[in-house]
Amino acid sequence: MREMDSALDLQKELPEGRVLAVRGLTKDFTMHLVDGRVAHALKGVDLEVEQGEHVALAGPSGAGKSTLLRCVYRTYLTTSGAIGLRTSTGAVVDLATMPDWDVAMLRGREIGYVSQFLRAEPRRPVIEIVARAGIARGMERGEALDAAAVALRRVGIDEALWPVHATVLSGGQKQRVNIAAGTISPPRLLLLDEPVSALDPVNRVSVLDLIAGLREQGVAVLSVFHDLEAIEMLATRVVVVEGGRVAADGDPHEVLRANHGLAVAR
Amino acid sequence: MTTLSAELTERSVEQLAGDAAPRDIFDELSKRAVRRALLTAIAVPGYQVPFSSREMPVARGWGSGGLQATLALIGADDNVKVIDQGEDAGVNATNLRRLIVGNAGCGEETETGLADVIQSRHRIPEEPLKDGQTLVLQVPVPEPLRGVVGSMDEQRRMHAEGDYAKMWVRLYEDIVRNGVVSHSADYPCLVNGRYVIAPSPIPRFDVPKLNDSEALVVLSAGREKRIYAIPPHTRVEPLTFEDVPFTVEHTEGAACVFCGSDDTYLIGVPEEDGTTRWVCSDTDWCSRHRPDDDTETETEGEVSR
Amino acid sequence: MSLTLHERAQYAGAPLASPAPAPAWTLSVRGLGKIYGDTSEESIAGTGPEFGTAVSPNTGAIVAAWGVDLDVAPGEALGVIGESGSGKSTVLRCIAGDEPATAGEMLFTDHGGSTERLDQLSPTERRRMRISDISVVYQDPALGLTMDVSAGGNVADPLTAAGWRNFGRIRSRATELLQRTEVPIARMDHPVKAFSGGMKQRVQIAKSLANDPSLLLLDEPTTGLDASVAAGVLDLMRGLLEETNVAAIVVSHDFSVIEMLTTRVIVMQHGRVVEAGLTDQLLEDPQHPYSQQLVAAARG
Amino acid sequence: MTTTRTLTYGETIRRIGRAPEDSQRDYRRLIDVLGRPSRIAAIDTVDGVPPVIILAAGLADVDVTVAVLDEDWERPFFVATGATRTDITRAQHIIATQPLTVDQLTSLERGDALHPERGARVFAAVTGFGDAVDGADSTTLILSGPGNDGEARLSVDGLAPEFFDALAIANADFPAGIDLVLVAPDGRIAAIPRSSRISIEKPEKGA
Amino acid sequence: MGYSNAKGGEEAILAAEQLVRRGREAGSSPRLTLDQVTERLRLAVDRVMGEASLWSPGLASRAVRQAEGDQFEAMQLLRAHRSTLPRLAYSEPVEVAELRVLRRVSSAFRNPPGSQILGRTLDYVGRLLDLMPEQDHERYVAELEASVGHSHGHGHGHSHDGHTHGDHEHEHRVPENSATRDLVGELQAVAAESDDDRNPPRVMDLMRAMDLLVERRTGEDPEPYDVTRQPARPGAPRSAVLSMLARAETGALVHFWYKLRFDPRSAGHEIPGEVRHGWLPLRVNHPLTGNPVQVAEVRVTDVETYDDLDRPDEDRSRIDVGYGLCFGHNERKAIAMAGLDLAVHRDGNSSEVAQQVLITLDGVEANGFLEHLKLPHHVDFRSVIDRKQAIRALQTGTKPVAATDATPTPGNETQQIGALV
Repeated sequence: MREMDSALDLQKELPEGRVLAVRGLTKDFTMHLVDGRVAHALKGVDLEVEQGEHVALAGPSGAGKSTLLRCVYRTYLTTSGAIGLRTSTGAVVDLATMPDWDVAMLRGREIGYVSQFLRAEPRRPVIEIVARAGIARGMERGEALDAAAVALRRVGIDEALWPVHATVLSGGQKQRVNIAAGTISPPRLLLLDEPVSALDPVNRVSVLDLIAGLREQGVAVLSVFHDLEAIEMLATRVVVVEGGRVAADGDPHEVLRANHGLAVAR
Repeated sequence: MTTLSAELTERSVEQLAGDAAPRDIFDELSKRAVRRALLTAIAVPGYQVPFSSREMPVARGWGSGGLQATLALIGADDNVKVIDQGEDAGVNATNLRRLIVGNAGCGEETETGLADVIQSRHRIPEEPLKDGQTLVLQVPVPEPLRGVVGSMDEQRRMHAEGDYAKMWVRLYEDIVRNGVVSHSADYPCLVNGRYVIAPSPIPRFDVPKLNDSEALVVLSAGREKRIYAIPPHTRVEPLTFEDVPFTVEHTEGAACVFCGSDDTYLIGVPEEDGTTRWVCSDTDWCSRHRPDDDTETETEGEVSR
Repeated sequence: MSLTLHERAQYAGAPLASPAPAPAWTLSVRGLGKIYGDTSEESIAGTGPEFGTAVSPNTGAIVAAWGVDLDVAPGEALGVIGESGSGKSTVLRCIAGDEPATAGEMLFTDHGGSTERLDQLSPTERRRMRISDISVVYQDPALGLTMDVSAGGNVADPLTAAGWRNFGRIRSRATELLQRTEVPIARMDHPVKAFSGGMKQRVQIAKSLANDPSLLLLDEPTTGLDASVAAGVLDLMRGLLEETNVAAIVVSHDFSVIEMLTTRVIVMQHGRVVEAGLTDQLLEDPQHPYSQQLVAAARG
Repeated sequence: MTTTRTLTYGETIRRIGRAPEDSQRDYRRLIDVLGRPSRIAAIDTVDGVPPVIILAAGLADVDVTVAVLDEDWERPFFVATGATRTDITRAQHIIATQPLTVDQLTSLERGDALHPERGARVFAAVTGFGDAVDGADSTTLILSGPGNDGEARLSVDGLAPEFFDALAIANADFPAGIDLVLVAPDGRIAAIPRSSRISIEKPEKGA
Repeated sequence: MGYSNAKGGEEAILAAEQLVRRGREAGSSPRLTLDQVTERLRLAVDRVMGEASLWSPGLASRAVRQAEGDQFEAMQLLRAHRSTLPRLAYSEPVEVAELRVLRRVSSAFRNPPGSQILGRTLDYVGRLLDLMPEQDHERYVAELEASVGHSHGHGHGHSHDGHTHGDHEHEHRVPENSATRDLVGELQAVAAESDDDRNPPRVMDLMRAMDLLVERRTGEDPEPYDVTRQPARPGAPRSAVLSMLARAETGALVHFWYKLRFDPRSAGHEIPGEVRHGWLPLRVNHPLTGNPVQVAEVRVTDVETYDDLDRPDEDRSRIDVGYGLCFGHNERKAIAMAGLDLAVHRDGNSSEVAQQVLITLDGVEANGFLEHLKLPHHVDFRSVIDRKQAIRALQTGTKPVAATDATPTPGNETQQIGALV
């Protein structure tokens, strides 16, 4: 088990303007219920995201893209390495080793996470789900409800659906509700895991515009898209992940061309 | 703990316990046991002090506790007044009085103001008591929590911790169900802001007389072997919610047929024709507040001494 | 089994170096233990997850819980999950004061900021805490309510214990709380023994909130209720936890309850804490074999 | 403040033991002052025997445990009353012809919330009740609680203020506590039940 | 000869019986005459009649004497004797309002209609042991006679039912204390005039007039449940409860009533409206004419008691009534009966209280079962030992002893328990 990076180095890794600095991130899964075998999902990843930058992770499915996002969001425990975050207060923290309670508080305030894997809360009206995200950001209840209305309109969720329980919505609608919740107010760091995969073309375009707009507001975005077109449209950098490692990191056009072999699931 | 009693061979019991008075029904040392218990009762107002209650020539439940307290207090130069349901001439009061006078050789009195020790069952005299007087109330059930919780250990814990929430819940339920607190006599009271007591089955009418009283009030339960007290000038409040005033027994328009009083505790005497004749329960007070020209009953003036 | 970088104190129940600095915990528990029978050191050995039993081979004593650490902050709900016999309810009863702990320190800070060592309080003081500082909602309503007393009367109990002496105000506070927990006001004066299981839990919840406690302990609040009733009670509970700043500990064997109400959770097996983590992390990335077993059973 | 004993042993014994009518009269005065803290009454004295012994003797018998803190009067007291002797920390009645020290006071049995009746009863001899001309050895107590309409004052000579501070502490967690009976040489008595709240009136001139 | 040996047993029993018979006659004092039992131990006689549920002072006094004062034995003797008597007829229902009162007091009202009639009672007599030397007895009786002055005639003096002139009380006027004279009103300490019809109005009528009572009358008049013909079981009607209470053992009734006072549900206590002791006429239909003819008078005690209904499920504006009636002068039994009649009514006639009242309070049954423990149980005990040894064998890991070859108990022939000769 590598000596844990002291917070001090992270300080160096996270100069002003840089929001996220992943250093030597590895993630293993030990499946006791099978026979205790170990799957090495990430084998040492280094990655940064600056303020206002949109880094898109590309690569074949199963390469560890979603795993990386979940380690950043701390849904997965990091096996080794550090996930440095410079918060809006300028403090530098390591999301990998931070105590649970602090992570819970920080997530609410600073990190947006939109993923199709998120299970919608049972028996919760749409407006309530989005407003909860606002409250977690620190808004008062009234303010949060207003912000939720704005966010929902922005992703084209009709007012008639607001009191409806999210669980009964279609995949696309749920995804848009998640996006509304994740972006109710510009988070410090936005994690997007296939945010538009289930959307029809019209909604897809409006969501992509929304994401693009966030970047201009200084939000650091780390995303996973299978949709190359979206990557080209949004990403300021593309990181190709293969076999749990970073295979390429650079300008979207160059990287995509060089890795045209990327299978793109339409 | 060695005892020197071994040196007492030559001293007869009499010197120790005083000469057995010919009519003695309660030995001197038992009086001292009651006195010691009463000292604690006065020092811890409202706490039921356990004491070595002994059987008396009256049955348990008929005033054996009150008798022991009175006999422990009364002296030959005292006057005793004994009433039952407010009456000196009640058969039970008469029996107790002659036992006390017989034993203590004290004077007997029916006028409340002239009595040093007043033993009573279920009533507090109408005449306000004075400094130096002692009221002894006979108590059938000393434990106010008996109807609230069954376990005696839990009752003791509630008293020890001053945790009377369950009692208040009963009052709440009572009001909710009946619109009024339906607890009649023996209304639970808070003494000195600390202990809830059963004031003995006096009517609610008498409960306010216990508050800030000039006299010492001694409550003695012979059968259940508990004695407790309310020292003079001690706060005694009936348990009621702030916004549910404590009401006393009152019948509109009822007045005593003998003395005309309408602000003393009256009892209804049913007539054959279905009407009710109201009379004072405190017979002595009543006899002293009659209009002089009351012709209906010839007042024989001097009351028997 | 290779331990991740996070072989930190939270894993395998080793005590944290010091209470996490960040928040002023409502409750901080260190080394909580409860042994039924011979409470000497000898009883500990041979018990715990590694030995698959809580019964001490040496002394036959039952080490229901040992070395349990947990913290819960105001406004947060901490989950405690494990199968029956794991010691989760024992931990809750020791915190509630229903049972004296054999070992451990319990530091309690109410929302006024005053701090007490619960494990050093006398039974009398412990009972006084239960009036307006720590409330419990029991799985069996009979433990939390007086069955012959009305719903309103049961809510009035902690109010009168806290010194409320105005009937009107008590009644309106009881009405407000019962309305908040969706108990039909028309029935507030009926004895609770006539209420359904779900309704009894709602009365219990109303009673538990009567004096704005700093810590709310929920012992399997919806176990034994049929699904739709349980759902209603859970929604109510979720709403209340979000509205108030109360710290809560939710004991359950049911992951859906834990997932819905809590942000963090500890997993207990044979009296020990085998894992602690964020609720979503435990569901998505359980570390300890037993945790994986529980998640697999719950999630399939 | 022990009187030099000029009485024969037998005579002393006879004088200590109170006749029923005497102990009854003493008792009525005792509960008068116990029921009204700060009130002063008087019991009939007996030549040659300190009144504190007389008052306590009237309440003593084999069923009460007593500690007499006075070598001279200890044996006669027990012979006269048949009371059960025990040490100060377990006695129900303590008879002190000399001022009790604070340590002695704090060592007394105070009972507890479940058994207040186990709290000790102290019969303490004092030199007087605020009679000293210059008030030198006098402590004025402010008493409130049951028996008093508001506050009442009681001046006690012969017991140090620290004693009363200790008493206030001993009686702080009412209903546990100690009841104090004060007896002056001329037979005057006063009492401070544990239900009374005690504070000491600071003398105006200096410490 | 064994406790259970056929032949030997008979000899032992006969020997024991001889001891009992000779014991009864031993001693220097003269034989107790039946009149002495009825006159000097009249309350013992009354109590046995009540508990044997057979009105016959003569037979009851025989039972008390034969039982040497043992209450349970006397009750057993009278009950067994009762079984030898054929039941010839059923009396007409007795109207308790016709009770000719010897004594009648009310706790609920100071001046009940018809006034308090104190009559003969120990209630206010100093309960002190009378240490008067025997030789002063003559003089004491003479003084008693003198103080009576005129003595009332009293009609029902026929001796067979044990009443002699001693039953009346001398005039005891209330003290001339004017303050109380007019207010106590008509307190009559005098016994009811035996011949004029002492029949004061019922307090029940007064209570009905005040419309405070729970209405328990159902309009029908069902045949009373006869507990001697049909054993009473929980759920039985009130008449079964009342008759079981009437036959119950006084001590059991008192203790069961007292026990209920400590249960929060019944902590409060009822207030007797009327306690009466007096004579009730007994009528049967004449076999020829068919109209009722009075054949006897029975002395009874009856009590009507009122309770303030204070339970959540009860109508708090109403008062409930309990009733108890038993043979002879036994006020504590009648008061307890009335209280338990109420308790059964309030808890329901198949409640736990009802079961205990119906099943556990009969003296003959309870004592019989208790004393049956003296019967030989060695067969069952042997079996108990056998199981203990089997379990012990398992605990100590010794070879499990097969049931059949269990080692017999030490000294396996039954112990010799000869009658105490």
